Amino acid sequence: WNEPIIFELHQPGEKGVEPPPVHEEIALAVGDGVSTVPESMQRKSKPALPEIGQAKVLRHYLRLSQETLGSDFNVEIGQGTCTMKYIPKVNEMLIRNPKMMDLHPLQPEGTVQGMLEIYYNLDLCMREISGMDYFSFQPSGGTQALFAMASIVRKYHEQRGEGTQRSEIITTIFSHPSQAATAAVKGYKIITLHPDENGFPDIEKLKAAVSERTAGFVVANPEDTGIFNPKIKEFTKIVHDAGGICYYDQANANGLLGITRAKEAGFDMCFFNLHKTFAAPHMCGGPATGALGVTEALKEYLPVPIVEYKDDKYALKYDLEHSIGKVRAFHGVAQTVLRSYAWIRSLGPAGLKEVAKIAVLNNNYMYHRVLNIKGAGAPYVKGHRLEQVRYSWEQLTKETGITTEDVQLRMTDFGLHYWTSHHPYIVKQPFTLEPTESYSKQDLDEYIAALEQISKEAYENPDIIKNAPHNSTIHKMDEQDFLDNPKKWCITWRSYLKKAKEHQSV
Amino acid sequence: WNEPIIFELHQPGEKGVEPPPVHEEIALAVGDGVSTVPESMQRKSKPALPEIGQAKVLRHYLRLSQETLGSDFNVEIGQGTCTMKYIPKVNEMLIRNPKMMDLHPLQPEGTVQGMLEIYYNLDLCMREISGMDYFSFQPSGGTQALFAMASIVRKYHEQRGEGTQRSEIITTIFSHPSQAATAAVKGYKIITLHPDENGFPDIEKLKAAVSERTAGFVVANPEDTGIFNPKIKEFTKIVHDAGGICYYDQANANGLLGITRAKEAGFDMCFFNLHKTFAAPHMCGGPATGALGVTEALKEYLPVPIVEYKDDKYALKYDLEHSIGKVRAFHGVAQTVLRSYAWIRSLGPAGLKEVAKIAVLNNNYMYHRVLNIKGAGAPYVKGHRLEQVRYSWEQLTKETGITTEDVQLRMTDFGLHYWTSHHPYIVKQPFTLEPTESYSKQDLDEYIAALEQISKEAYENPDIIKNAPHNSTIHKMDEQDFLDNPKKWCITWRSYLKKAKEHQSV
Amino acid sequence: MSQKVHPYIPNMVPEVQEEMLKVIGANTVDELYSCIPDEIKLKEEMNIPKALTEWELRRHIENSLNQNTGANEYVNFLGAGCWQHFIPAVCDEINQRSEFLTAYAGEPYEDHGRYQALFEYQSLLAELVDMDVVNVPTFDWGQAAATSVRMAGRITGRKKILLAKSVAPERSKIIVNYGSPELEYEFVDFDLKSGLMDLEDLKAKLNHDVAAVYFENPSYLGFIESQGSEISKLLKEKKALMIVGVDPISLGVLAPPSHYGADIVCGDLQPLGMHMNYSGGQAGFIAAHDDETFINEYPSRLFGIVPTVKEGEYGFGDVAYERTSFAHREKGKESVGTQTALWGITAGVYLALMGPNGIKDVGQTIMQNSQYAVQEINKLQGVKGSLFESPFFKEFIVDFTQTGKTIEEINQGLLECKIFGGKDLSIEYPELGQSALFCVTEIHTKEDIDYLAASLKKVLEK
Amino acid sequence: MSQKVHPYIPNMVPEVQEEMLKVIGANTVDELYSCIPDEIKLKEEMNIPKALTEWELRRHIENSLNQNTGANEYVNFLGAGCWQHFIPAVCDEINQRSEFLTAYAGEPYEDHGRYQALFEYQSLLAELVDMDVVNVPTFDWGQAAATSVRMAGRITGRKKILLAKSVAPERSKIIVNYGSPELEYEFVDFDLKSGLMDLEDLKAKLNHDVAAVYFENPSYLGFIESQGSEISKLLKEKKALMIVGVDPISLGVLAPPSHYGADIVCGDLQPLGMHMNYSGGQAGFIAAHDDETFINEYPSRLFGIVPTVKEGEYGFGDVAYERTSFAHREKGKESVGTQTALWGITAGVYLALMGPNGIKDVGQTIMQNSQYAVQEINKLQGVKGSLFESPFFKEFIVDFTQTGKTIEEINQGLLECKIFGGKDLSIEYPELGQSALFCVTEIHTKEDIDYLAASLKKVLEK
Repeated sequence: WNEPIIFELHQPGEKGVEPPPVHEEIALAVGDGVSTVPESMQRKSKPALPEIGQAKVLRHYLRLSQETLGSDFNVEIGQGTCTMKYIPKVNEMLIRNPKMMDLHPLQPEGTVQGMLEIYYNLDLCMREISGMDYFSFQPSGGTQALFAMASIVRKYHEQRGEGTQRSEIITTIFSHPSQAATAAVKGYKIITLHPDENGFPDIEKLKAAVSERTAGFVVANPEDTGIFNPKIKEFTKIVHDAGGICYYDQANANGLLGITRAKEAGFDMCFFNLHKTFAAPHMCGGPATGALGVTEALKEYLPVPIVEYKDDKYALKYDLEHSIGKVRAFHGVAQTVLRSYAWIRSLGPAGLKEVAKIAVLNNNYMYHRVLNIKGAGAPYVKGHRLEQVRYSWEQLTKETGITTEDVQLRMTDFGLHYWTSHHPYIVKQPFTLEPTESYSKQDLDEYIAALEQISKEAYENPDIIKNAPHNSTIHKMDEQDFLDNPKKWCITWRSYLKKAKEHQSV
Repeated sequence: WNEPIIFELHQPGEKGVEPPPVHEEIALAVGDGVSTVPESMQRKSKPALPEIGQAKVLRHYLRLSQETLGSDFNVEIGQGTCTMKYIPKVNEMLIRNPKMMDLHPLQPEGTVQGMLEIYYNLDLCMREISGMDYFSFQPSGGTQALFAMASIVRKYHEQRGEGTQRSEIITTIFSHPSQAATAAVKGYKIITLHPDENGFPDIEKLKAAVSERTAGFVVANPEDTGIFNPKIKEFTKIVHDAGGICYYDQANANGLLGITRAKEAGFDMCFFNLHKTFAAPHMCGGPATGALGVTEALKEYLPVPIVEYKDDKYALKYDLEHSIGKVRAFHGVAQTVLRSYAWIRSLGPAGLKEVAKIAVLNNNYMYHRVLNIKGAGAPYVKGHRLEQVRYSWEQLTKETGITTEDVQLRMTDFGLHYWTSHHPYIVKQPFTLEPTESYSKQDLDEYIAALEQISKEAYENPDIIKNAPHNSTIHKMDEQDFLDNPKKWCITWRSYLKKAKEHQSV
Repeated sequence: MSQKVHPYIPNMVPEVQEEMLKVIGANTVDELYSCIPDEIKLKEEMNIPKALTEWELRRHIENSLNQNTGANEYVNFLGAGCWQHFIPAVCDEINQRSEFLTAYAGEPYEDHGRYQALFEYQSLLAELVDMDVVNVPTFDWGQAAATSVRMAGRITGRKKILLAKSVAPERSKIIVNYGSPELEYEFVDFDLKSGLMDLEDLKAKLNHDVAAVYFENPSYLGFIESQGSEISKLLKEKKALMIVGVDPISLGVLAPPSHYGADIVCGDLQPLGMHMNYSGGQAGFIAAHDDETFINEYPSRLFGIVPTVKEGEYGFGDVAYERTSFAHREKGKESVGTQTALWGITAGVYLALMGPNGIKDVGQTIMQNSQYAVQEINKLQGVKGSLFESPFFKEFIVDFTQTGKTIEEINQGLLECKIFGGKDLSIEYPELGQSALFCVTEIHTKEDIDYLAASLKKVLEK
Repeated sequence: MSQKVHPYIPNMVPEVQEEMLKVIGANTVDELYSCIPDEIKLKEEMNIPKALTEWELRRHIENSLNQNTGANEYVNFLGAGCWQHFIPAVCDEINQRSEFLTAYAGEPYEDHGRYQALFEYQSLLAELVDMDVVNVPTFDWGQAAATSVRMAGRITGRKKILLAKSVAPERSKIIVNYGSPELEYEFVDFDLKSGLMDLEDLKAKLNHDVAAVYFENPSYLGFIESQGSEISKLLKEKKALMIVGVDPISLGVLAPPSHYGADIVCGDLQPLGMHMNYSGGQAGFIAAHDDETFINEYPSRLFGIVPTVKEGEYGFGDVAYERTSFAHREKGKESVGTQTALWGITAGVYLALMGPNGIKDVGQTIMQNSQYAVQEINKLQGVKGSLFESPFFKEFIVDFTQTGKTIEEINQGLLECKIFGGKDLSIEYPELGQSALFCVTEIHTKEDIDYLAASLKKVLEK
C-alpha cells in the first residue's frame, strides 16, 4: 500500500460514525445545551478534522496495521532487552469480556470482586516469584515503576530524617537508561558504575561509591549484556551497610523464574514488566504494567490502593501510613494484570521454570552460533550469559565499513526486527538479541541465517546493504535534517502544511 | 512472506494446544475409555498431522491472512454480481457475543427468545422489502435457496398431480449458473432463453417456450448485464397463465431496495443473499444465507421450522403441511441473520432506499467513465443499467491481443480485484463491475484510473501486462497441466508428496 | 426531507452526487430508474423502523441477545448434530481476521493466502480421514451426505440408495429431498439392542440397482457401528459403494472409515473449532480416494497445488474446474456457490494446533467422560444409562421409560437446575420409549457430570 | 518427572534440547546457570497452583469475571476521571489487530504503519486542541499534567507551581509526588458558589517565582472555568505559563485552552474510544505550540514526518531524539519508556471517524443530557441538582445535605436499583457537605435519566 496521510482522505460531507443522538424530548426540555456556556468559552469554529466514510477509515488503518511488523508476524528476537515473547491469544480473548472492559474503577467493591480477586491472586504469584511481600500494580510501565521506587527511597529516608543527607543513587552503565533518568527526576544525583574488564559490575567501584550520601542502589541483573553478577548479594550488603536501599530492575526476569529471586539476593524492592516476562503484549508501546514489589518493611510506602483479602472478601486498602500517594490514576492497567495472571496460571510453577531454562538455552545457542559469524563478537567474559547478549559488529565495521545501523536497515528486507542498543554505545557497533522461550530452534536458525547472509554480503557485496532496505513499504527517506531542524520538523500534519507552504513560497 | 506449507513446519514433539484433560478420578472409574471399542474400530496409528507450537501456527495463518485481499482492504468493485459492500464492524462485534456464539440449536425455546426475536424481526423486514409473506432463513447460500425453490416448485406440482407432466424450468442465459444447475439437480429439463439484440430477455422466446410442461420460470432482474427487464410483469403473467411458478433470483437486489419488489412484478417466491445486498461478509465463500420468501399460497411448502410470534412468545413452527422438509441442518446460519438484521436497522427504510440509489448512481458513473476507456465497451442497449454492468474488452483484444484474463493478472499489481465473468462468455472478453453504495467517488476514480492505465499499456507496452503480476506474493505459476491432468493434480499435501516422489523416481 | 449522510454510504454527499450526475448527463438519480415501469415501482415507504445509530443499534441487539441463555451459562448436554467442544482461541483469532472475513472469490495471485489456507485444510483433514481427496467444504453434513449419495449414483449409474435407519432423521430429510426425484431411497433397520445395522435386512435390500449404502459412525444415536468391514464386503459383491458419515473429532481414537472400506466419507466440521452459533457453525466435508472417476463427480471446488517458477514455492488453483456448474451451468455436477469456506480454514487451524496427539487425547477424554456419565446415570433407579449395549462415542441414549416420567417433564426439571438435558427422541424414534440423547464431551468436568446425576435424582424423586 | 511440552515453549522437546546443548557444548541446561551462586538459588518449588490447559484457564478466569457486574449491566453515573462513552466498533477492531497489539519498538522502515498511525494521532488531536505539537501519549492525565508542570519549571527556570484547588485530588497527588523535591506547590482556592478560581487568591500567590498555574477545564468538579483569558492575562504579566488540563471530548463545543492563552494543554484520551477497563483505558496527552523551547523540554517521543525520495510519499522518525532519556539517560528530559501508544492510535481512529461534526454533536448531546439530568434531579425535595451555579460539562455535583441522608446510604439504595450513583465527594471536599459527583454522557438515554430520578426519589423517601 501507499497510504496517504489521513487528512488527504478528507471529503467534505462524508461521515465515519454517527454518535448517539439526543432524545427529542430532552432537546425540548433543555434547548441546545450549548448556549448556557459563556460565549468566550464556546468553540467558534469546528476543529479541522477530516470527514471520511467509515469504510475508508477502516481500510486506511487496516492497511497501516499490515505495514506494522508485530511480534505475531516475525521471529522477534532482534529487540533484545524487550523480551518479545508469544502473546497467548486466549488471554486476548479473555480481556475482551465486557465484565472486564466495562468496569468503572470506582464501582462499589462488591461489584468487582472478580477483578479484585485477579489482582490479589497475581499479587500472591508475584510474591512467590520474587520473594517480596506485597505488590502494587499501579505503575504503568517500567519507567513509572522505577520512578515509584525512587519515590519510596526518598520517602523512606525523609521519614528517618535523612532526606536531605542521602542525595545519591548508584546505578550501572549497562542498566536501562530509565533507572538513571527516573532517579534524577526524583532529585537524585546519579553515580554510574562502569564494569570491570570482564563486563561484571565492579565491586571495588561500588565500595568507593557508597557513603552516608547514598540513598539507594538500583541495578538490573543480568544487565543488558546478559551477564549475571554473581556477587550481587555482596553488592546489596555493601549498600545496606551504608544505609541505602537496594532496588532491583527486573523489567526482564525471563531467565530467572523459579531460579533465583530478589529476596535471596538481598533486595528491598523490585519490579517486573508484565509486558515483558509475563507475556502481556507491547501494543506499539503501552499501556503496560510495572509490577512493584516490596518487603514488609516498605509496605506502608506503596502507592494506594492495594488489594487485600479479608473476611472472604476482596477490598481496596487506602490507608498506608507513609504512602507516596499515587503515581497513576486508579488501579493501573487492569487488563494487563489479568493477562499476566492468566499466563502464570497457564504455566504453573514447573512451566515458569521451563520458561527460564529454555530462554537461557535459546540464548546460549544463539550466542554460540553468532560468535561463529564473521565480523561478529560479544565483548567481555566468555559465556556467563543468561537470557540475552549484547553483541558487537566492531570487527565487521573495521573490515568492511558496514555499521550496525546498516545491518539494521538490511534486516528489514528479511522481515525481521533488529535493534542496535541503548545509548551510549559502550559496546561498539552493538546489537542485542534476546530469543526468549517462545522461539523454536528452527526460528533461531532462520534469524541466524539472515545475520550470516548479511555478514557475507558485507564482505562480498556491501552495496546491497548500503542501499537497503529494498523491500520496505516505503522508499528511502530524504536524508536531510527534517527531524532535528526546528525550521523543518513537523510533528503534526498542520505543521507540515504550514512549513511546506513557507518552503514553497521561498 | 514466503510461507511454507503447514506440514513443512512439523517438528516432532511440539504442541499447538493442549485439550482439556480427563479428571483423574474419571480415569480411575472408567479406565482408558478406548479399550471398550472393538479392536477393528480402534485407530491403529495416529493421523499424520503436523506437530507445531502455538506461536508458529498463529504466525503461519496470520501471514496467510495478510496474503489475502479482503474487501476491507481494497476498492472491491471488480467482483461484479457479488455485491461486495462495506461490512460494518459493529455487526461483527455483535455476533461475537457468547449469547450468540454459544447457543445450541435445540435449546428450549424459552432460553433463545432473543435469537428467535431477531429471526422474526428480520422476517418482518424482508416481507416489507420483497412484498412476500413468509421467509425461511434455512438455506445457507444462494445456491441452496435456488435449490429449495426448485424443490418447492416440484412439490407444488406434485401436490396438484402435475408432478410428472411439468418437467421444464425456464431461465435466461444472463442469470447466475446456479439457477440452471439447481433446477437440473431437482430433475428439471432446463430451457435457456437468450436475449434480444438489445440485451433484454426476449418475450417472444418466452412465449414460444412455455407449455403445459412448464413447471417454473426463474430469473434475475436485473441480470448480470445490469439491464432491467421492464416487461417483467408480462413475463410472470405468461408463465402463470401456463400454470408455472415464477421465482426470482434476488441474490443481488442492491439497486432495488425500496424501489421495486418481487410482489409487484408478479413473483411467487424470491430469495436474497444476505451476504450480498444485506452486508453479511463473504468469509472466503461462506457460511452464508439465502433468505427465501414466499407468498401466502406457498407458505406450507417452506422448509421447517420457521419462526412465529404468538402470545407474546417466539416459537419454532414445524408443522407445515407440504413442507419440502429440510435443506440444511437446524436453523441456518444464525450469525448472518443477526448481521443482516442489524444492517437493516442501522439504515432504516430511507437508508435502504439510499443504498439502492447510490449503488445505481455509482454504477452509472462508472459506466460512463469506462465507456470512455479505449478498447472497452458494454454490449447491448445503451444505458438502462442499474447496479452493475457487464463490459467487454472485445475491441481491446482485437487491437492489441490483450485479453480479459491478461487484464485480470495485471490488476493484481494495483492491489485490486477484477473478475472476468461467469461462463459461457456470451459477451466477449467480459468483465463485470459492481461498485455498490459503499465506495466513494474517489474510490471509483482510483479503480477507473487503473483500468485506464492498463488500456494505455495494452496499446503502448503490452509486455508489462503479459508478464504480470509483478507485485504478487508469489512468482508465476508453472503453466503446465497441474490442475487438469489426473496424473499430476494434487488436492492434498499427501497426494503431492506421493506424486512428486513418483515423478522424481521416473 | 434531506437525508443525513450515512456512515456506510459516502456518496450521499449532495455535492458529490451532482458532480457524478453531471458526468452521467442526468439531472437526478431517479432518472436512472426510468427503465423501471412506474406500475411496478413501490409507492409507499417500507414499514421498517427508522435508522439507529451505532450505539442505539448495539443496545437494541444486546437487549435481544440478553433474552438468551447460552450453553456457557448452563450445563449443556445437547448434541445431536451440533456439539459443544473446546475451541482454541487461535481459531477465533484467525477466522475473525478482516482479511479472511471479507475476502471472497479473488484470483490465485491476489488471494494466495486464502487458496493456501484452504488447500492446507484439505490436506489436514485428509490425514484425519486417511484419504487423498477432500473438497472445499459444503453447507453441512446433510448436504455432504446428500452430495456423496448423488456422486455414487453418477459413478455407478444406479438409482437406489440404502440409508441406515439410524441416520439422523433431519439429515435423512435433507438427503431425500436433495436426491429426489433422481434417486430412490430405502431404509435399513437397526438392531434394537445394539443399534447396529441389521445385516439380514441389508442383504435383503441389497441388489444390483443399489448405488450405495450410507450409514454413520459414530451414529446419530451415539453407538459405534463395528460391522464396517462386513458391510463393505457385502457391498463389494454387488459393486455398490459404501458411504460413511463421521464425526471427525472421533478419528483420533476410532478407525477412519477408509480403513474398513469406505469409498466416500463425509461429515461435519463443526466440532473442529467452530462455535455452535445456534447452528451457524456447521460445514460439510466429502473425502475420497485419489481416483479420477470420483474426483470428476465432485460438484465442489477442489484446490490443487502448482509449483511456481521459483523452487520450493507453490501456487494454487482449481482442479478440474470444468466439472463445476460455474463452468457449465446445468451441465456441471450439481451446483456450487458460496458454501462454508471460512469454517474450512478454521478446521485447518484447529487440526494444526491439535496435532496427532491432541486429536487422540481429545477423543479419549470424550470417551472417558461420556462413559463416566453413563456409569453415574446407571446408578439412578429405573434409568438405563445407555440404552444400547454397543460402545458409544460422545453421545448415548438414556432410557427413562421405567421411571414413568416423560422426557419433557425431566428436561423441564433439569432446566430449573440450569441444565440443558438431552434431546428428546420420543418423536423421532417412538420405539425407544421415553429416551433422550445425551452428549458429553471433553469440556464437561467431573463436577458437571456429578451435578447432572444429582439433578436427575432430584427431578426423578419429585 | 518429565515435563509435557508446553504449547508456548516449543524447545521443551527433549531431542531438540539435546541438539542445541551439543552446539553449546554443555550437558544440561542447568549447567548454563553455573554463573549463579548456589546460595541465592531458589531451592523449593514456588507455591503457585499447577498449570491449567487453555479450556481450564478460560473457565477459571471467566468464573472470576462473572463475579463482576459491568457498567453495561447497571446504569452507571460514575465518572471522575474515567468515563463511559460510545466506542465505535472500528476502534476496537483496529486496536485488537495482531499487528498493532504485538508491535513494539521497530524501526521506521519495518514499522512504517505504526509510525504513521501515531503521527496521524498527533495530527488529529492537534486539530482538536488547535495547537501544533502533540506527543506520543504518556501514562495518563496525571502524568501528563505532572510532566507539563516540570516542563514549565525547566522553561521558566522557576520552582513554584500553583494548582487550582479544584484539580482532582488524586491527580494532585501524582503531580506533587512527581515534581518533588524539585518543585514547590501551592493551591489556589475556588469560589464555593461558582466553583471558579478565586482570582484574588491567585493574585496573592502569583509572584515571580511562579513557573506556572495549572487548572482544569472542564474541571474535575464538572464546572466550566470561564475566566481563562483573565487568568492568562495575570500570568503573562509575571511571565508565568498557563497549563490547562482538558477533557478532549468537550472540545467540539468548548473553546480549546489555546484560544484563551494556554501555553501547554494536557488531558486524558480515554474518552476518545477507550473502554474503561477498570482504569486500563487511560492515556495522557501534552500539546504545545510549535516553539523550539517547548519542544526541547518534552520528555516524550514526538514523531515527525519526512519526505521520501518518491514524490508524495512520506516516512516518519523521532523529532529531536537527543532530548530523551533513551539518548541521554539521566541527562535527558525526565524519562521515557513504554507508555500508552495503542491508545494514541485508537484515539486517532476515533477522531477520524467522528470528524468535525461528530465531535461537535457528541459534545452537545452530553451537555443536553447532563442538563436534563440536573433539571430532573432538581425536582426532588431537598436535593440540589447542581451545587455550583456555573455551567458544567458532563459532570455535576449533586448536593444531598438537606435530605439528612449520607451519600453512602443513597448510593447503597441506588445500587439496589442497579444504578451506580455518583462519586462520594464528602471525603475529598468536606466543605461541600454530602455531595456526589454525577456523570451523564451521550450514552445515557432519557429512560436512564428518568430512571435515576425515580430511583433517587424512592431511596430518599425510604
